[in-house]
Amino acid sequence: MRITVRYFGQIAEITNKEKEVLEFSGHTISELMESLYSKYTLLKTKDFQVAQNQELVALKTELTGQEIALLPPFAGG
Amino acid sequence: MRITVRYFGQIAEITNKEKEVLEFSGHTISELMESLYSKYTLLKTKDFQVAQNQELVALKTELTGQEIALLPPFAGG
Amino acid sequence: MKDKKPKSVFKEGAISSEFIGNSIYKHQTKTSIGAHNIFLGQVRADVIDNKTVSAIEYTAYEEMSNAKFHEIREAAFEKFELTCMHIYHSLGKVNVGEICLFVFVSSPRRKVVFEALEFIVEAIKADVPIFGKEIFEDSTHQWKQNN
Amino acid sequence: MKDKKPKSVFKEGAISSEFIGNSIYKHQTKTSIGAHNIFLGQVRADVIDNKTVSAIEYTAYEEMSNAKFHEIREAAFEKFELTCMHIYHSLGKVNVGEICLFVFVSSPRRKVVFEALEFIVEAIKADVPIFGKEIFEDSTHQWKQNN
Repeated sequence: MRITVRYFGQIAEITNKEKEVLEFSGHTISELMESLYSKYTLLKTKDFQVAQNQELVALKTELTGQEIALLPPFAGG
Repeated sequence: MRITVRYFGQIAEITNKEKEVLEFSGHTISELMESLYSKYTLLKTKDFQVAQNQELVALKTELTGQEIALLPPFAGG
Repeated sequence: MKDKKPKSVFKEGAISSEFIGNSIYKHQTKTSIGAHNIFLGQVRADVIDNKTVSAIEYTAYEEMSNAKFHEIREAAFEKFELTCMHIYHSLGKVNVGEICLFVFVSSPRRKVVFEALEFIVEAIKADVPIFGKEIFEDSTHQWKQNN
Repeated sequence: MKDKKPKSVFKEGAISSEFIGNSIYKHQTKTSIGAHNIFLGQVRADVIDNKTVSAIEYTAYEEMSNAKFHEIREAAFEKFELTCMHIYHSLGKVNVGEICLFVFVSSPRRKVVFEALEFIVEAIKADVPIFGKEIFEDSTHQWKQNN
């Protein structure tokens, strides 16, 4: 499956990019995260939530989305 | 006792003045009101509070003040 | 930073949007502030018995009002951690759509401004001897009453 | 009178006091309004480990943020009897003392604007994916986090 992964704020500082397109064969958000943790080891030290197609999802959620985003703590206002 | 009585809003419409100085021998706010009711009969039909020296007082309060004000319902804002 | 001294609350006529904008601008030098909350009272074109309000003419027992505004300020500074607070109320004629009350509170953090603003506005409505004559388009009038 | 359609919430850079004043001015033709309530978020010169914040640089997951702002608007119109509602948030650099968030609600009566404004501001803080990089005077930075 082709997935666009987007990084924001301090997460983008760690990945050193704001976006990438991955070819991924896993089935859950959790599996995708494991793959990203091994690619970006510092990611494990950071607090973030995951959105799939612009909705926050739990780690056990099935991976269906074209767009996954790693969202650090919100700071609006 | 020399008392300044002040009228506001719809009360001033009834008394047709905003202020008057009265020579008064009674001892309570209530007695003063009776005197004003007989002078301005329509006053009885209106809702108002009484302030003595800029503080709201009850009718039974002793008359001590130089300035009595008849205050119709507040409408600030 | 706290400007607690009493000031003139009453302004003749409506409070302009420029005045409000300028008041906001003046707070940009106060860099400990994180949150402002502003209440504006605007004169409504209420329809009563088929007659439409065109303006409210405000009068006040000014000496007592200023004393009450001062008490409200002191109580609000006592209860809430505010950096500053400003209150302006119109006297005289304010047309429909124009602003007659401007209350402005500022604090380092947001929670406090919500509570403080509501406290102040409710106290003004309840405790300050201001009177409002609602003038209809046909020049008749009735007296406004807060609820 | 209700303007419920989604609009652009994000503005590049700080929100000026003139813009806010002008927005207030535009509401003076809406004569069913009796009460406005405005929240302004201002960038604080916080001191952290002896370093002073000089600006916040805002970024956002814009597509998701706009969807969330829309949900918040719909929920607020559903819950509260509002005549109108406007939300503006900065993107990019906002210096200390400048305004980064402007929320403006209006209603015929006052009680509803207090509740509605707090509801909207808390929802923005909690639910909208906006990120803030606090830049210190020495050009180092840290990431802001809402509480």
